[in-house]
Amino acid sequence: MATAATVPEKTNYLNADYGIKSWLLTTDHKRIALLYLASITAFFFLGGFFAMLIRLELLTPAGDLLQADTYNKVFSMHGIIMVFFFLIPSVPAVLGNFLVPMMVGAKDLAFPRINLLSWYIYILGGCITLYAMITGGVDTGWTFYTPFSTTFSNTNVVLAAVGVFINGFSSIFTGLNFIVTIHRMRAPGLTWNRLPLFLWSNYAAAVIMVLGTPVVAITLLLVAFERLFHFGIFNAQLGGDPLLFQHLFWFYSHPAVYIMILPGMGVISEVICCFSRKRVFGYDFVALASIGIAVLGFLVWAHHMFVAGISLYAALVFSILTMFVAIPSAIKVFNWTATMYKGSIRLDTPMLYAIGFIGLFTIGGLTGVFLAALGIDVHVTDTYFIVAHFHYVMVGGMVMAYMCGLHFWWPKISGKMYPEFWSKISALLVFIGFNLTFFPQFIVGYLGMPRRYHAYPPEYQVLNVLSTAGASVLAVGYLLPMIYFAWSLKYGPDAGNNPWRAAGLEWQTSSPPPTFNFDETPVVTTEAYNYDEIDNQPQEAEVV
Amino acid sequence: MSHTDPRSLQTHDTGESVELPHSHGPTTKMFIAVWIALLVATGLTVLIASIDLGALSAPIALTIATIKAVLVILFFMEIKYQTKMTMTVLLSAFFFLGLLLCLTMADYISRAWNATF
Amino acid sequence: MNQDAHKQRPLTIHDKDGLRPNMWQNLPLFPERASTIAGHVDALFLFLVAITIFFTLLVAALIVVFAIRYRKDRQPQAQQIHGSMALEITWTVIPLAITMVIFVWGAAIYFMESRPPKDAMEIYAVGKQWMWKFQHVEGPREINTLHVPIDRDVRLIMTSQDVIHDVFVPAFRVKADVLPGRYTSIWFRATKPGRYHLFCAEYCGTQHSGMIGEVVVMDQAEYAAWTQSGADGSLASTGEKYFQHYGCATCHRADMAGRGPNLVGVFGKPQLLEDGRTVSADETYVRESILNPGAKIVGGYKNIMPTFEGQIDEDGLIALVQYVKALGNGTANVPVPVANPDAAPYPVAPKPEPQMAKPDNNTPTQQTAPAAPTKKQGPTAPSGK
Amino acid sequence: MDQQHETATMGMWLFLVTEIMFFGGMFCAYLVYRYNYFTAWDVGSQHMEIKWGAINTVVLICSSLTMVLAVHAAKLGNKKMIVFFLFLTILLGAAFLGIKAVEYTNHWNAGEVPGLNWHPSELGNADPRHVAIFFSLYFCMTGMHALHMVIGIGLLTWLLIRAQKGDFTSEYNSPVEMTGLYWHFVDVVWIYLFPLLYLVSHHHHS
Repeated sequence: MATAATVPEKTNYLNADYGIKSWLLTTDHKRIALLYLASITAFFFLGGFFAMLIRLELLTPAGDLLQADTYNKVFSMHGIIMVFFFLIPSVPAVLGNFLVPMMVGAKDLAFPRINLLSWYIYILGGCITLYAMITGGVDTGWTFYTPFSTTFSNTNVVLAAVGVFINGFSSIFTGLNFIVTIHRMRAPGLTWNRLPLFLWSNYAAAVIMVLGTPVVAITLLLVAFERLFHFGIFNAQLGGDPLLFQHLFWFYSHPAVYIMILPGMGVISEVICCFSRKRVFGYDFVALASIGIAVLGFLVWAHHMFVAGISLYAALVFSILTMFVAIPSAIKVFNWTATMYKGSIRLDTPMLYAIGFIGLFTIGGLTGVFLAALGIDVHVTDTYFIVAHFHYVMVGGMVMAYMCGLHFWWPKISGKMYPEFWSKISALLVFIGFNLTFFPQFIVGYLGMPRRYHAYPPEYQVLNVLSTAGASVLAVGYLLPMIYFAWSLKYGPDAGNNPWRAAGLEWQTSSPPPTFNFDETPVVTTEAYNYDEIDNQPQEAEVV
Repeated sequence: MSHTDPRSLQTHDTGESVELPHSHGPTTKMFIAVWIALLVATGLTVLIASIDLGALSAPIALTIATIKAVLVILFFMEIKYQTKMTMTVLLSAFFFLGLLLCLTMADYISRAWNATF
Repeated sequence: MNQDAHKQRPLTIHDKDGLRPNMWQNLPLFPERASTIAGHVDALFLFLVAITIFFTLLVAALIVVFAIRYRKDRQPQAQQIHGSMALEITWTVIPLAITMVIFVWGAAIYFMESRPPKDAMEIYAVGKQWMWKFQHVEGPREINTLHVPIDRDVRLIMTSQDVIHDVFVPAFRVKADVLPGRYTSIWFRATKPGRYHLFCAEYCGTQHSGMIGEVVVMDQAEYAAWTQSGADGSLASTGEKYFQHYGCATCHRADMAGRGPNLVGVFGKPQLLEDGRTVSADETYVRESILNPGAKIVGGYKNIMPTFEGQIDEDGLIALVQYVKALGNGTANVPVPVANPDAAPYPVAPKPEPQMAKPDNNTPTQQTAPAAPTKKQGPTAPSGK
Repeated sequence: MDQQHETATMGMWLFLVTEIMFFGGMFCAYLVYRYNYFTAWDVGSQHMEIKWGAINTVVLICSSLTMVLAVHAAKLGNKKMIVFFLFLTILLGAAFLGIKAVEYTNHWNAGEVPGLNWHPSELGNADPRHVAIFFSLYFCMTGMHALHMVIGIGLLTWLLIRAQKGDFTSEYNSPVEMTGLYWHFVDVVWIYLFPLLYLVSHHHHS
């Protein structure tokens, strides 16, 4: 497909080998990233299908499309699939897997075989969860709260919990691989303070994966044991404390939010710098903010439990700690904004997504402060206000960042360009559709509509209809990239090695990269985002 | 460092690559000594358990357990002979485990205080 | 009017006229404010909304301005800036200061919400899949509807028979989880007569969204009349019957001669335990002492009381708790021991008795509850009638 | 050799970090309930047979010694000694599991298995439900530990086969060393489980 006939077609990771086996047994981090991309996309659209069912059901207040039980299963499966099988692995397992070794200038991750194993574990966990879904579903919500999950639910709780438990190891292995790779395999000259911010944020997320995931793993296992053997660990009827489950669950599941958002923040840092042609404003602060978020993230979990019956004093402690975690996020937002100041800004698709991210994340983050404020949390927790807030952070933040990253690195991944016009349309649709979907939920939440309601009082209907309308726009916005990415694989123009003239080691190799990434080990001599130097060089990169 | 394999290239300026102190590595004699110490500690803790020490019995048992764990980690797991990084990794685990225990207990201990104040 | 299941849900305060609800009929954008706490919550909420709008607009405006002003056409070459310590400190310290203000403000409201005034009237609530049972101290019981007087502090003492539920009254801005195995509470002071939504806000299974009801705020005189008519004896008197029935009076005698502590004047006072600890004799303590007598033994007594775990349901426990409470403030009859305590050395677990009369529908206001469950689990006390 | 080795070591230690947190969840539950239901914990631990616990502790400590000697032998490339010490370690590991099985059987016969066979005797002042939590946690914690032992024995067997084939030399012995780290970790977990489950307030008995 090489357009320049003078350049012989280079062997790259995509054409180095053919056949199913060459993919299923690969240890190449780039191929594993693509395996993840395919499976995660499948889960994303499955979770999205459930989301559409939820929105359709809520078009009318009466609860007439699905039965109550079915609806409960639908939102539970939506949550379980989106959280554990899409959001948590998305940026790390796809973009991180593809980019971390290249960004550090290595041939592969530290443990390539464990990397492949992590994908198989992900698939195994996914299959078990899908099996649980097909054979009756699960209706506990993604939070598996006891004693409902241990004693009262009549659905496949054990299977679903085991699926999530197994999937956890995939996350652990990815995190472990990233930490070791970033510590030990950096190219000569790539010191910590020259590290691209994408690596910093993935490193921070990896720390959370390694430290947090095992706790939720054992917690879900205890739930499964309790259900199977009628042990009394979390069941109040047997003298247990349901709040202990919540403590253990949120010890992981709150930091898990940062597993989702931190790598996304890394993507945004890369893209903002590239399309502003500038060094990042306040590198040290942005990098340390990632670590700060990761550590502080472990100190705030009980803000999910302010009305759950924890002590007054514990609530105070967790409230103030939660306030602190707002600070590093604020630092990031301000530094990104400042990076654009006096830049030379181009609004290509990745930049549109990045800007969208900053806006939506700002709203998502600030509404998080509402929930940290004890007096307000009492009113809005467990309502649609919460639903709106975390969708602003996860969909408005994380998914925007994921789309941003896909558009930014697609030329590197595939070697092809996607149609700019359609990608801009899709970015716009996602932004508009997202706000239309989730902004009304803030209002309906403050009005008092509880989450996980199959039927609701009629005066909430208008806002719910708006939300459903937005969701359909959002769906189109997410389907479009599927089409044009697939199209670009065959018909897209060759992207060249560095279409954005971006900094970073990953852009110094060919597109798609060769199997071992670099023909010779790169040596780093400057700090990250040296756009002044790049822009002052002759533009050889434009030649394909 | 004469490696040509870029995968094993280590940055020089990170200060993480510490020369292994091969000169005074662990010896069989030391392993036996640690083993004896562990057995003695086990005997001790069983012995102490039969004495009524009231509130002190749990802390003492846990202190002995910690001494045993440290012995195993330092000598059998050879963390004494590893890079500082390994120690940092291990200590971070205990730090975050401590956070889990302390912050969870903060809730349980202070529940009784709700009524007061 | 159509009597479909979903239409039976309580009407909102807006559709008293009984019209079929229309999607466009009312589009509230801000919830009714009907308690003393609501104003405080709304004030902080609006302050936070203002902050959110300010910072979102600030960031958005900066991005738009930069994107236009420094677009590639106008600014072909970026001007490199590494950072600014002054700016970093500014946008660290200012958000920190703002969040600390929010923390203190929010905590102050939370303290207000968590601490019921001392003389608040008490109503018991029991959640079960999927209904709310309310028990007024004066006697009336109701399902999915809660009548409360206006301008009085009301404290709900709540527990669950099965999973975690959550009482949520948006118009009052109060919410608390209702847990199995212990009591939690919320309090409010209604300021506006009317009918308000009562939601279960913690996901509790199939009919979670059907576990809703309404709070009816009445004039105080009206409320007093309501509690009198149709009531069959106070909760404490029901509790007294339980007390006699289960043979509690055998040991818990008022004359200090029983095997168990005298319960007169105990409630609300600190109790010195056998192991030296002191606990406050609150609802949770009384409940625990019935179900798990060995947990906290009062100093000077032996652990001889059998457990009543699995024998008394939450409604019965509430009645007993209220009776002990009434013994505490001297508003109940002191327990009368059986004639010959030695003849009944230990209270024995009673056999199930005929059903206690269900809360009937001849209370002054209309019941909006779904059909009450027909089968009552477990042994029950003799009918109060 | 050292670069690769250090990378593997770091990876293994990170994995052990996840293991610490994994068991940490159960230790957290233990702590909370011990605080809440002190009497039940007292009573529960008196139903443990300190004899078996102590013997198992000794067995595990011995297996740690043989493991470390196997690693040592691997570093020296002494095939015969590797095989010998690995074999000994497996044997000790199996002995541990055997004793654990005896204990489990005793608990079963005494009706001390919550949910499945629960009619314990001599609970004193304690609420039987709370003692049931103690036993639930006991079985979860020791069960998870035993599962780790089983996995460890599996790994050791695999090492044994490879050692027999002469796979390990003074240059290449990372698998032995990494499995050793894992084995010692499992030992450390037991070192804590023993006092927490068996020894707490055992003085009442003696």
